Amino acid sequence: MEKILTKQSFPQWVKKLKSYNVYAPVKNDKDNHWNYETIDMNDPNVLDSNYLNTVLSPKKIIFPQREVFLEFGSQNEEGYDIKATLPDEELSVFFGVRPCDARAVALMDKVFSGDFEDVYYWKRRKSTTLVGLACNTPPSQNCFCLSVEGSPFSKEGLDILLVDLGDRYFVDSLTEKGDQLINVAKEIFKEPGEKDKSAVKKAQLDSEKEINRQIKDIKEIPLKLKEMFDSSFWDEESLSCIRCGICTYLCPTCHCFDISDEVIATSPLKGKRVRTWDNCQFPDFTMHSSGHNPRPDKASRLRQRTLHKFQYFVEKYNHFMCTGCSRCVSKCPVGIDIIDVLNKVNHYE
Amino acid sequence: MKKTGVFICHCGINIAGTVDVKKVAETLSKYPGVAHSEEYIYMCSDPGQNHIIEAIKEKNLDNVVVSCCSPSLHETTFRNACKLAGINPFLCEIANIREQCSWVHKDMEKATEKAIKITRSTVERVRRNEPLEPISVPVTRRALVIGGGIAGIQSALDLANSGFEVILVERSPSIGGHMIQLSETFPTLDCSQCILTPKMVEVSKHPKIKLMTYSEVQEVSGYVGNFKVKILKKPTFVDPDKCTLCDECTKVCPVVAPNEFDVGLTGRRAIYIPFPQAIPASYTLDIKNCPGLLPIACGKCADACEPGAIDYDMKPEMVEEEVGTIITATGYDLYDKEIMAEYGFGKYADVLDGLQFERLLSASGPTGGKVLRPSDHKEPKEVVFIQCSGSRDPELHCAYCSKICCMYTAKHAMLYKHNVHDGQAYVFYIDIRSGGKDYEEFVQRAVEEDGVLYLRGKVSKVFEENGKIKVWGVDTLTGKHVEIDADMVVLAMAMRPSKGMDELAKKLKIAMDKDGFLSEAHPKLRPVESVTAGMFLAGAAQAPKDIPEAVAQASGAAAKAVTILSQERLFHSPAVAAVSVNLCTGCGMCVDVCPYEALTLKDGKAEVNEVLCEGCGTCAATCLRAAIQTRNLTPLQVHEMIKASVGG
Amino acid sequence: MAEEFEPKIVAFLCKWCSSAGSDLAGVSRMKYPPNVVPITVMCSGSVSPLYILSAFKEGADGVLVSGCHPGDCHYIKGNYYARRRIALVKKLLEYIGLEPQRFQMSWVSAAEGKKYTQIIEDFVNQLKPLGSQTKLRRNV
Amino acid sequence: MVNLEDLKMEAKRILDEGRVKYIIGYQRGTNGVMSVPAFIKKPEDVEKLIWDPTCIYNLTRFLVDEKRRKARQKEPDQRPVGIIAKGCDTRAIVVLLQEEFIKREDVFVFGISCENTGVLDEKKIAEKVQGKKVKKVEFGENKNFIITTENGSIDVSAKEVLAERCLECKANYPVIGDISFGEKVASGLTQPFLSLEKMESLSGEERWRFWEQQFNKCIRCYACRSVCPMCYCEECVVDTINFAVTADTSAEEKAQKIKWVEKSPVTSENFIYHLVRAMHLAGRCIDCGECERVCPVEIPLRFLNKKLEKEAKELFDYDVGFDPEKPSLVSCFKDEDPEDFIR
Repeated sequence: MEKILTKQSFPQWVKKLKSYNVYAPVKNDKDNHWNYETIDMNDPNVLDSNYLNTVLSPKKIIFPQREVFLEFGSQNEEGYDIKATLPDEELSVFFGVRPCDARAVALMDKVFSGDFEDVYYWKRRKSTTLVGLACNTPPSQNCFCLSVEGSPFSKEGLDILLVDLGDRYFVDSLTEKGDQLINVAKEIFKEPGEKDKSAVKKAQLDSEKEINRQIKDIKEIPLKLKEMFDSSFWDEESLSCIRCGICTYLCPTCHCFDISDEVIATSPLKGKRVRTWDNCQFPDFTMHSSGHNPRPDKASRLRQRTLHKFQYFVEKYNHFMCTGCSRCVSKCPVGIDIIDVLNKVNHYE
Repeated sequence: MKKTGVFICHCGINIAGTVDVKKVAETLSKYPGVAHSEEYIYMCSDPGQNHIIEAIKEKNLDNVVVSCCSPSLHETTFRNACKLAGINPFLCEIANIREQCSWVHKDMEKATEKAIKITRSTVERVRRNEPLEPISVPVTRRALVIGGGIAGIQSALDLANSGFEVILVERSPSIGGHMIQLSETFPTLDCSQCILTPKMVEVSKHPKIKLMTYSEVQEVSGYVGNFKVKILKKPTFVDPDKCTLCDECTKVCPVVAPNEFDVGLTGRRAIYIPFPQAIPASYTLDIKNCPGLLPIACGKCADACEPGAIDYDMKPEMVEEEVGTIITATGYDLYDKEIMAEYGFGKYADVLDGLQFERLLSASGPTGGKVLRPSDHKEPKEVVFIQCSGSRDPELHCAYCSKICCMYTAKHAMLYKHNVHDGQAYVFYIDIRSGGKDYEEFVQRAVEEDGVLYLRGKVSKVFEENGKIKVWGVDTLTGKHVEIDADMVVLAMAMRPSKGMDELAKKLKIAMDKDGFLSEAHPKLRPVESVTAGMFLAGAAQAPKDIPEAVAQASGAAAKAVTILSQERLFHSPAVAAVSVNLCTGCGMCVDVCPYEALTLKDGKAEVNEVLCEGCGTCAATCLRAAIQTRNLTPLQVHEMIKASVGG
Repeated sequence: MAEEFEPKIVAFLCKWCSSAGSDLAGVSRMKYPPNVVPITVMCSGSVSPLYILSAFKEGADGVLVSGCHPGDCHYIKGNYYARRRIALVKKLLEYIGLEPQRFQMSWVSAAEGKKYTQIIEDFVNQLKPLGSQTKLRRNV
Repeated sequence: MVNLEDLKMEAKRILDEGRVKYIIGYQRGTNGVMSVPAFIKKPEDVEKLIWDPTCIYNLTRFLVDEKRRKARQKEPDQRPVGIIAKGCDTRAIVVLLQEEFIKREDVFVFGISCENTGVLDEKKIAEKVQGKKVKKVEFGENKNFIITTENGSIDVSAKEVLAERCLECKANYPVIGDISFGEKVASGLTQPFLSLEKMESLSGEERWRFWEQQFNKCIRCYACRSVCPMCYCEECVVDTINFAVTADTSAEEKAQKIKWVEKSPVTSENFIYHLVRAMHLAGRCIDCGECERVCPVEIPLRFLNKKLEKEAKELFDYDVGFDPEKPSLVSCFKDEDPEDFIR
């Protein structure tokens, strides 16, 4: 359903959401960074539409960096006492999710469903409602969503898309979850008029004009990459890579993880099995206990990251594993720029 | 998982009195990996040890923890027991629950809890111990003695007489050191040369002693039991075998140089024999003073030499020797003249140092034993002896006491009186230190029988005035200012380590104390050993000493050396550092910190010399890469011990 | 009434001086609180900062490093390196806000049983008011 | 003032003469105004080289890569690597020499003097231009920067936008260099540790709250470690398995691997990681500030590492990165080292 909500009444809506944990981008003045944090319901301007990309996407809550799978301990000499720990089903709602980050969640959904449903992921995911905020102006100078099937007004993965129309929001509910959220405070929503709809269209066109970074002929890329597996291209491109984990940890679509047992005490045995993010840029990601490492150098790791996002994932899911949020581009300590890399790939002979 | 056996000792009530040993045993029996846990009244007793041995055999345990008294007491006992039971002794560790637990606590419950933690953490350690074998090295059963003074001679003889080959290195042309210069020795006044020369001859004749005079140690490498030494043999230009001691060469030599043996009171030729009884009995041509080796330049001595013993083409030669131990006995020199200018030393001919005076008193000396003034060969009627010239003077000179001066000054004064019956001897002193057998009596004799006048106080000024040497001082006992018109002044100069010893010490890697004497490993318990294994100290090189002390220490050092030389192989604790080459980046920080130079960099990687390593582990803590660890006390072991000590 | 807080202390004692010193305390039947579990290492120079950090992480309320007096090190100079390293660790831990009392270093010779006893007593008394150390304690 | 053309000319000459394998320098990036590392192999490519206030990186980090690469090669090219290094960067090279990680003949240093300014702080610039897109930043004639945005240039005093570390610079002129560019000017630095004062004035509890909040942010991307030229250990305390493992590594050796730090990004684990790193940098950190710059969650790591740099200076009178011959801070001692903290 489509609605209109004035900015004044927006806080009332939020106030009504008592049964939810409400997250929104909050600016930390100390390091002037935006982060998703639970917000103060009484703050009138909870949602600042000009906010820049958050350091981490909602991934940090839907797919937390640390997830306890189970707790174990020795019960007696013979047996062990093992207790699964599922995340509690608290309802949560994210306001102001950027369309790129929402699309990223949609991509993760694909990964965590399929043949095997990741119960830990879905417990959180199902209880999460994503309220997007269309980008009237790109939140980063390196945004390139248009190149990867996205748009500043994309709805994919969202339950509601808000469009900032100055004094009011155009509210587009896309799912049941979205409708539920609106129904919590029906009365404050109005029906949209034609001028609202056209205003939305205009805003979208204006915004898309402002996105000035792009990957050319992206359709060609997957095949091109396939041919380039053994190319020395990767050695060249990775020269400046310092094998840190910023690009992947900040990426809203990267979802690799490691599972380890954290032993707290040996006698009596006590510990937890946890899932933590892992990272294909770390040398120990593929390290075998034999000492063999199939991806021994930076080149093979940069290649892995690029191919995973722009070849393997496409082959499997028919999507790029990238939504153009540009965090990796802006935050890379040495300015490795996936846009530039892929444009080079296109011209690589 | 490895099977650990835990054995808790009651030690009568010493432990059981405060620690509930049953509870400890019981708790530990439930501890992961513990296959056997028992307590017993006296574990160290034979039945106790048998418990351990049987348990090991029955339950075939892999390793053992004994919770009892301090490891310093029974570690060996229990490790041997384990050995008997057929497991490597290094797989047995002691948990100290007596000295560090039962004896220092009252509250039984808490003491028990602590005993459990201590035992637990020892279990965590022992189960990660690796079986080790003592490191064994073959011993080169020869010794090197550096310095041919009385100390060096004594050590060399003792070692040789114990049946070991000895290389005795002396840098001057003859052995004998300072002792050979002395006239008579306190307190018995027997003639120094008479008692020393037989020993010198014995050295020269001894089949096991290789004497290398006019030689200097250039380089030392290796480690205890296996040192490699490079010795430079300086050319004497005289072949001792050919030389007949006819002395024709000196007659024709045109050059006169100060005679070291007479401390410069007389001269010698450029070609010379240090003194008649010199060993080896041969001449030396000292090129510093020789006009030139080319016959054109001079060549008189060669012409004069009937047997043609003189060979100008003799070249310095580098000799390499392998030895198992090294004794350093480089002796002393007297404090530099120049520095003692305040007492007119070096300024006035009749101000002498102790050694010069010894030469005046010596029958073999320049005056044939008569005390005569160097300046005018007159008999001095008033002689002032000044003790502590340079000693016990932290502000200007040496802080330490040179120890022997009180005695030899008394001797000097006494002998002077015997020489010049109508003369008067004055002695300025701070204190008289005459500890030693018959020493005090000797000093008293000087005062009472020979009327030596002792003045307690320091000399303020020494200057020449109409043919006399005026000595101003204060007698602090009377508080009076004293003025003496002396004919001769004798300074009891401070003893210093012999010149060049610092370089030698560096070559040997022996530490020196603040005064430049060699440091012993422990001031009380290891007085003749250096900190470097296999290196020993003898004589005044370590600190001022008189002859009996030097001889005693020399024999002590020899005996210590024998403890090494008498072995076929040396055994060394295997709990040493080990390098994980893959982790090492070759930064060399471990090399910097190792106190034993056991670590070196080889092709950019650290390498441990297991014989030199004492296993202190400082390298391991310094290494940023965790590339070094000490065997059986690895970071992993400590980490697990920490967990077991605080956890729970 | 609630039981008084009993701090847990890990003491890294060098084998030759401090461990011997604590043995002497035992031999002389001196008494001190049982809060300290000694871990004997060869030399204070072998105590890596990691040992100290992980002791705190594993739940120690206080950590003591004790070695031979300067000049007395059985390994000649290990304790001098320890002195430097530990000084830095101490400064760092205080800087990040760990109570200074929680980490201490001492020189205890084989003859100083009394001193060891005193050090442990004082240490325990200083730690009691601080309560348990939670700042660096493992919270996984 | 450093003349870029001279730099290019010399770089070209050295490459022409084949005296270096390649030159590590700075070039324009594609993702914004900041420079990015350049690896110049062909003489003609020297045209890519730039020198302006955006040349923030400590390129010394790439000498570590080079050493590893060389170790892997069968017949490695033995020629040195050229590197463009500011004063601070050369201090890092000195430490690597001191630790014998590289040999002097392995590196050809193009030293660059920062003269009276230094390099910029991205955030400070961003604040200056109020979100406008920065196109260019250049050195001005007198201790000023010229910032060009889409709407024209502004001229700011360097002091206002300098990287924090530059305000406490200890070497504005290269400590070592085979060729050096720019004037040698007195640094006039009076309070090298000024920035620490505020932190040190806080109470212990306040400091704890500060660091707890900071380290709780850590996502363990290890960018701080990865960017650090001193963090060249084969294996880091936080790594989960032995890198040093080879075919002949025994199971026992593998079992020796200690889990000092869990992977979970929680307070205790994050603290151990950062504290161990700080300890390992004591007497080695030359305050290039890279760890702080790259941190995506903005943990002020300089405050941590600088503290020990200060202690090293005050307790042991130890200056980092000036003398390749002297032993490292913790592998030496003085008899008179302070021990007032020891009982």
